[in-house]
Amino acid sequence: MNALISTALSGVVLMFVGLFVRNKQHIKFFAIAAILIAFIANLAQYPSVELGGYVMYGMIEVTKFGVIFNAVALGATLLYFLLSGSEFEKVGEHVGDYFALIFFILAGITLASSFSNLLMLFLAIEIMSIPQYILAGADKKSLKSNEASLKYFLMGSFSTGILLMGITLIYGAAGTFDLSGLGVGAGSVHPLALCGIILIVFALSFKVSAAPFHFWTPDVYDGSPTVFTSFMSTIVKAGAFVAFLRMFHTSFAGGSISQHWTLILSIITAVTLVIGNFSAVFQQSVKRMLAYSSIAQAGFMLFAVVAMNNLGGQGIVLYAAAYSIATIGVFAVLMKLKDYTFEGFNGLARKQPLLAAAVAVFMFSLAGIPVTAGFFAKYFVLSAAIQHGHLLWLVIIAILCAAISVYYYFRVIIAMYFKTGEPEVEPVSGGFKAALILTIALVLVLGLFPNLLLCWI
Amino acid sequence: MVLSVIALVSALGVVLSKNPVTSVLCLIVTFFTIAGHYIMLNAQFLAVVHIIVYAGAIMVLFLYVMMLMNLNAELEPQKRNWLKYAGAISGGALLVVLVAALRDASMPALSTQATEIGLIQNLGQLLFKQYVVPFEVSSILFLSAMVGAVVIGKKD
Amino acid sequence: MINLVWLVPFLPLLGFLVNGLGRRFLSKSLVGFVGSGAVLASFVISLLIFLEVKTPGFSAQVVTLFDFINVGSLHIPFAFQVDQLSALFLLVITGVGTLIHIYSTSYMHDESNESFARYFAYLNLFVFSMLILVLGANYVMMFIGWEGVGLCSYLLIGFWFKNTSYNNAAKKAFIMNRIGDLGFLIAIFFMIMQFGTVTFPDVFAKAAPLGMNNGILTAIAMLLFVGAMGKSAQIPLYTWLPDAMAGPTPVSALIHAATMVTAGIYMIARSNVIYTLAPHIQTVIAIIGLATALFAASIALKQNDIKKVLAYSTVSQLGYMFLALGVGAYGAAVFHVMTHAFFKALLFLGSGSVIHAMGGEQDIRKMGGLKKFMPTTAWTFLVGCLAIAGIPGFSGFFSKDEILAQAYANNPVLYVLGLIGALMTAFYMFRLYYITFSGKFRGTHDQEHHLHESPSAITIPLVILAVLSVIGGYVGLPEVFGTKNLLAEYLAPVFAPSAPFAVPHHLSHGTEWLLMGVSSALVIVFILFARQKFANYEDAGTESTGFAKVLENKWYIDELYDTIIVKPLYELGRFFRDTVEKAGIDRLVNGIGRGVQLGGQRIRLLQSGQVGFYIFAMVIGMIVLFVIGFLL
Amino acid sequence: MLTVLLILIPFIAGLIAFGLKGSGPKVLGIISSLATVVISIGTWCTFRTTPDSLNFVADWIPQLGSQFRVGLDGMAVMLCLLTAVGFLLIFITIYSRNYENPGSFYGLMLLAQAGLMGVFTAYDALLFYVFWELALIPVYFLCSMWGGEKRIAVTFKFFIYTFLGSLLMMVGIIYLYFQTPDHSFSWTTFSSLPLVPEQQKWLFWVFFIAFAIKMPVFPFHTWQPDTYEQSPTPVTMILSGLMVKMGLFGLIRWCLLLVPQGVGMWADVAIVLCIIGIIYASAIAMVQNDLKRLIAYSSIAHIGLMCAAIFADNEQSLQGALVQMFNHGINIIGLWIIVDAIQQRLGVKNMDQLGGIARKAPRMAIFFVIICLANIGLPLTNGFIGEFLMFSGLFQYNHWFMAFAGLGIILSAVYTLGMIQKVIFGESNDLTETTTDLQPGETLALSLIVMMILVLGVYPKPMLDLVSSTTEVFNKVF
Amino acid sequence: MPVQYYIFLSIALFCIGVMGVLMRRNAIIIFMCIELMLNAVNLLMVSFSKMWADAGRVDAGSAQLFVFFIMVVAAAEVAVGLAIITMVYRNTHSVDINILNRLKN
Repeated sequence: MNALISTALSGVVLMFVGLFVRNKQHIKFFAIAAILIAFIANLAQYPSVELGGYVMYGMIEVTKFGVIFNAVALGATLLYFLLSGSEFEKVGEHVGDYFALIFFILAGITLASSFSNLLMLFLAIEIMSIPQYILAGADKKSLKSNEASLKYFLMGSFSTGILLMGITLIYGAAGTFDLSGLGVGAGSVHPLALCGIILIVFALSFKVSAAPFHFWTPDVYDGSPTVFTSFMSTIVKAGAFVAFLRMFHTSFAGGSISQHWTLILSIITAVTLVIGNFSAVFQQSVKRMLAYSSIAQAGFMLFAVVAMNNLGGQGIVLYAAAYSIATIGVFAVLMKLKDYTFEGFNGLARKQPLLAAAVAVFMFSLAGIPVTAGFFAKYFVLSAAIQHGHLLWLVIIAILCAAISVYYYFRVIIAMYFKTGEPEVEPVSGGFKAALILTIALVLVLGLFPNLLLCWI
Repeated sequence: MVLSVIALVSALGVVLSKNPVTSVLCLIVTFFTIAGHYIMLNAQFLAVVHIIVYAGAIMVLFLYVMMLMNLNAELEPQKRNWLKYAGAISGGALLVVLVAALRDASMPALSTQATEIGLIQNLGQLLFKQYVVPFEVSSILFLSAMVGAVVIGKKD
Repeated sequence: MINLVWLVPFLPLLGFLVNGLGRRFLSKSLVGFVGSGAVLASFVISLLIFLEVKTPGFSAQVVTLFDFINVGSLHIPFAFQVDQLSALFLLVITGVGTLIHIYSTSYMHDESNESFARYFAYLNLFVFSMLILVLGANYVMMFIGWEGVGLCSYLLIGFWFKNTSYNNAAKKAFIMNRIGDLGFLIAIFFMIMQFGTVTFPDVFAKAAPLGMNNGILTAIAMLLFVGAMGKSAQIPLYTWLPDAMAGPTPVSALIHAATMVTAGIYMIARSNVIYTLAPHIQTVIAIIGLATALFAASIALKQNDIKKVLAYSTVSQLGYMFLALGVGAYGAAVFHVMTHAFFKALLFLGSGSVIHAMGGEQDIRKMGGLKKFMPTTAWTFLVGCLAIAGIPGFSGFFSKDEILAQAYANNPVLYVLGLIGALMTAFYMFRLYYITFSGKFRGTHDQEHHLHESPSAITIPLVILAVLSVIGGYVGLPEVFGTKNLLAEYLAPVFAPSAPFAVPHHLSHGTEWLLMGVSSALVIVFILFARQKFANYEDAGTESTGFAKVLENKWYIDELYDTIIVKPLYELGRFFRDTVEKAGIDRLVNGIGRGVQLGGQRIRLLQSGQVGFYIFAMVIGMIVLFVIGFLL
Repeated sequence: MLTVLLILIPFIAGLIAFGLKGSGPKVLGIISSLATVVISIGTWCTFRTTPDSLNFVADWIPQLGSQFRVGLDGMAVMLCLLTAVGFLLIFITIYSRNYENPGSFYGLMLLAQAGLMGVFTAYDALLFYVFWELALIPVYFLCSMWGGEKRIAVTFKFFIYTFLGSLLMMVGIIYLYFQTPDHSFSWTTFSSLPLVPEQQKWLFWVFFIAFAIKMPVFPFHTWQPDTYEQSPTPVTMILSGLMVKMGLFGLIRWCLLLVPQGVGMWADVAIVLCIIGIIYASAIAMVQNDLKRLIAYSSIAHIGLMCAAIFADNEQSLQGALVQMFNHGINIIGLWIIVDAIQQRLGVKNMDQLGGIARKAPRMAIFFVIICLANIGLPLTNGFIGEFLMFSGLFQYNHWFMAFAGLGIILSAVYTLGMIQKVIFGESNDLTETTTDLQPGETLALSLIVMMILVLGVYPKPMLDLVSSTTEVFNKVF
Repeated sequence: MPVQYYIFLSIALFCIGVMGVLMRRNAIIIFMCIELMLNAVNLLMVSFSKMWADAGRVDAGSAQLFVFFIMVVAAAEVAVGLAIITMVYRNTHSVDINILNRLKN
């Protein structure tokens, strides 16, 4: 709740800061300060929810899990501001507005982690989505950005329609929007409810870019200004996942109904893994590869949802943290380069050893190599699936795809370390380097001691 | 019943008409029929809001944009035919599937008796008591939409 | 003294180390001294041990140095066993070894300092291995020596490593030996499995109760014999031995005549209990031995390389020894090993002397009349020929006749065939002698100028060996002469355990006399025949035809092996490399990778860039998933 | 605590090495590996008196029931010793050589060592997995940065291949983890799991494939010749001498003991694969002209034998496989040192272009021959003991298996002698005329190796005693 | 009148909306079709509200509030959406979605 309020207020404040502060660099500091405040405010709520959730009008229920997830999201955003905050001004004039939009999205994410009413789910998703449509099109001169924005908007609204249809059908069956009252698990499954659940699965799959609802992802991530892609593909996506998880684990986890949607969702997971990983193999642009990688990673995160157990919950937090941090880091470096193709990375290790090392560590993390956070992230989702017991076929697909993923992640490493070239790199400030080192350290620390995060849940 | 038929026909009109302006007008007709349904379903408040928001504001906005861009039937981009049919067929298939899925649902009949829940008084009570949080939260949505309109719409 | 038995192999090892490590610094004479001295010292110790062993009532003693392999219940100590058999072999090995070392100091004198030292190091290493082989108190120890001598043989055959064909010969020797070794190894594993031990007395003690024709014993016997086939150059694993003549001649004398190749006989004699209990295998041994004897003798008839003749003769003589083993005459086999060591070493050293004098020429057609240039060599060679031909009074006569007599007792057919072999032996040996030493010289003028008698370091060993070739036979004088067979008596304790199972064959003295008489007479006839034919040999230079050509080409066995084993093997390797590996497995593995890439290329085309299509695909996906969710 | 030092010393030294320049990393490498050798000898001594004091446990991830639990049994002591000695030998050999960017080179080498040590000491499945991967990464970089022409593609294939295997293993580990009553990764809990045959049946393959790729066993071997060929030789030494032992070690520790019935069900299949591999690899080695590839294939054959022996599952075969792990490591490192020496001097590894080196470089020739002989298991060299016991054990398992595997003895002689002949014997040519003999560093390393070959070949008892504790564990199990 | 009637009516409207999205290339018309879909949902929601109110649920009004919020959101979306479409039109002078295919594969 604190997080919601503080982020929403920060958004408003940043709006005005953008109006009144001339120096764009300074806006960034306001944003960083605001995110810090939000981070602390959010954690301050932890003791009060440690024993039980904090409920507000049956609309919001702040749980331990929610607070920790918010902390992860806010912390990752902090890193994001530190690493990429100065890139905002390159996109356009309205730096303050961009920050404000990002804070609004964060407000949506905090809602997504704590809603307890379908209406709030709807609002959360919308609050997360609408600013994204705008951010995607923030670079107004660029046709690519325009295209991304329009595509995202059209498809996003379409999926909103589907989400609403689903909610309505569920309401028709259950008579309430309250998550705890949706108890449709008992007895025979009402066709309306089942239909509604499946439609919600589709809509949320769209938001987390799971196949076959992923089509917007590569284009939008590719077309959007890189600095916003970085944010959209990581923290926002994690937010969508947490909504997914919360929705299904609180309401539809038990009974015969779960069989239906787990089947559909596991098919979606498998298709997502395959499409995401296969498509990423052939990309030439690292940015686009990362877009596909985000689809592939979404496939892994879906495991947590499908598995429906505690490990899944822990896994999604860890995964969100690992994936977000690593991807934000990669994007931060990517933005320092002129050429986004793999060739653009050739020989980076010689010219900028720190950047190269950072990207290498992040790629390891994304590939799930031990000692990086990504390893435990993958570990958790896999073990969630294995604990579930009936998903071994999915696990097999997953490890095959994980092996494929090594292929495209390591292409970057190969380009940086084993090929020669003269990459064009923008000058890198000391602050950026420090932030990068901090990020690397975070990835490694989480990879060595995931309990530092897990012990809170 | 008549309303429903009009609704469906005009909805099809939206989809099928070649001229965008006709589409808009068809859509407005549809909205009115839906508002009619609202009244039949004792949702008077919603019916009013619906007319105001949709027919009054949103559709006008649409029309305005369309006029601004000076779109008309000739300029209207047309899909190749088979894509059209594919679209129609898959939409139809979706309909069939959904209907098949919901066919067996045994639902009660709606009484003709009027209920009071749709009155503005009751809804207002609900809105500002239980639903105060989403009400507040939706302000964030509006703020961001506002900011967005500024960011996107403003000429640099 | 027996406790010092470890010194016997240790001294040559020391010699090996000194010569091997100091090959840069030591002078030739010092190297020769170290090399020969070490073996000589071993010989002295062996002699002392022998004297101790010779006393009646001596029972085998085991000297354990340390635990070699100790796994669970399996204990294989690094131990030496001194008994009558090993003591006798010690004497032969160190004795002949010493002579050959001395001989080599002169023979190899032209080599560079370093390779001279290398040569002696190898030679010492060989003696060491051979001693380990015969001293080992268990089959694993024996195997250690067994492989060790194979290695040294490899190193020495390929001593002149610059020559590729020598290398090939060395390689062939080693590999063929390895084939046999595999059999040996499997036999050891059988023992470990069956008896849980590989120590000789324990194995024999546990084998005896199994009784005759026990399957496992038969298998062990057969497999051990496979090992022996390889090492002792029996059909089908004999082809390496003639090729092994690529090595320096003293090596041929020591390794490929006197000692190493007799290891197989030693092994079977040592395992006499097992063999006696496996009569079928004995029959196999006898047949193979005899076949080898005849086959090799037939090849030797038409060979023109002085060393090749001797090599085939060696193969043939080894065949005789196996014949003896096959008919259960272990003592006779050992006896023949001993006498053969003397006269064959003599013959090889003599041929070495000739080759030395001829400046490396080995083709007897280019020799002739050498008697007048190198008389000592000639008459010692003659003694050797007489001994091998089995002229009464020479050592070969006694040992070979004992074998033939035993064969007769077993089966007269064996005797007849054996006799034919003996006659061929007499014929080809004297063919060799006459072509080489009598007639007139057929070499170049240059060679004629250089012809000279060899130095004393060469001739003295020749003389000693000649003497031994004559008197060596008298230790095993058969009982028909009214004396006791000293050797048989000496060896009796070794063969005692198998005695209860052996089928006794007794020949009346009359028959024995008759057999001796027949063979002696026929041998002399054949020698005269050879003399008449070759005493004044002229090289006609004509190609031989028909059967002679087959013999000259050694029955085309090498070609046969090449066609049916070697080439297919390499073809197989090539097939694996090019087809299975590259086109099969590797392509499959890479194909998966390529499949992923290709799949990626296709799948990414789904991303057509058109929103209409995207939504269309989404709707299709929804419909499909709906159908799955509802209808399935 | 000694155990932890085994991991920590190379790890810290590796991190430091990244920052050093010039000859600093070399010296550091030598010092660190010397220290590791000393400590691993120390662990040996400790093991003989108070083996329990080698165990070390610290909290790691309590939520998962995973601990930083390291310890050593006989096998592990031996393998740590091998790792320590192996790295020392490698560092001695390459001391006179200058690699581009030495800090990274030595740093990565030392990190690989730390990873290997970790693999051998881990008594916690998760920790094991982490080290397992960790050992791979530095090697990947080493190969890709300092390797031959086709290094990138080849190492990439290698990496993905082994990574896939490890993932499979991770699935197995996680599955087992959920079977444990107290949800723990501890080795003791794992090894006391009552698994029904149904589970063991497939768990076996999960683990076996992971290890088989690492070893490698036919038909999972295709990465290996390419990688050995393309890697810089010091790395090839690590790969073939030490890293393949990870697979064998894993097989013994994490396969044989966890799924004994699974092993029982599939041992025949696995052994047949191994034996096919032996003959197959030997046959290919026979027709190889490339020196490095030849040794690579010979290594496949040797590993196949060890793997088969492990599956034969009796005291002799296991003990044989264990000592052979050490001996093979030493020997093959020796072989690579010489191959490297030749390649450094002449720049070729095609055997048709070589020959006559013995005359020009007698010391090299002698070492080469001795090591080759040890490699084909000649008695009184270290190679013999292991092979003898392995064959013996395999024979007791199944006569025919042994007989076919035994063909490897013959074939190994064929290709090894062929290699000796082509490389060092024969006439020298224009190229090999220029050969110079070994440098002091190489001589020292090879002397050490030859000493170990002979000492262990004549007196293998200490090594056998050391590993017997591991095989005793098996006696209890079966 | 049974609720099924409304269900099928709404679904029909919804699917017509979907069809429209699939069949048209004009971004504005597509957007309108999406609005049509939302309205179908609204209609259904209201009829369910009535249904539950008949069943005696006191909180059946929340469904109508939900509809209210949907309208609110739709309005916001329209604002943003039309802004985006205008922006695209400014750059490309077209509202044809198919000419937007720079981003693909």
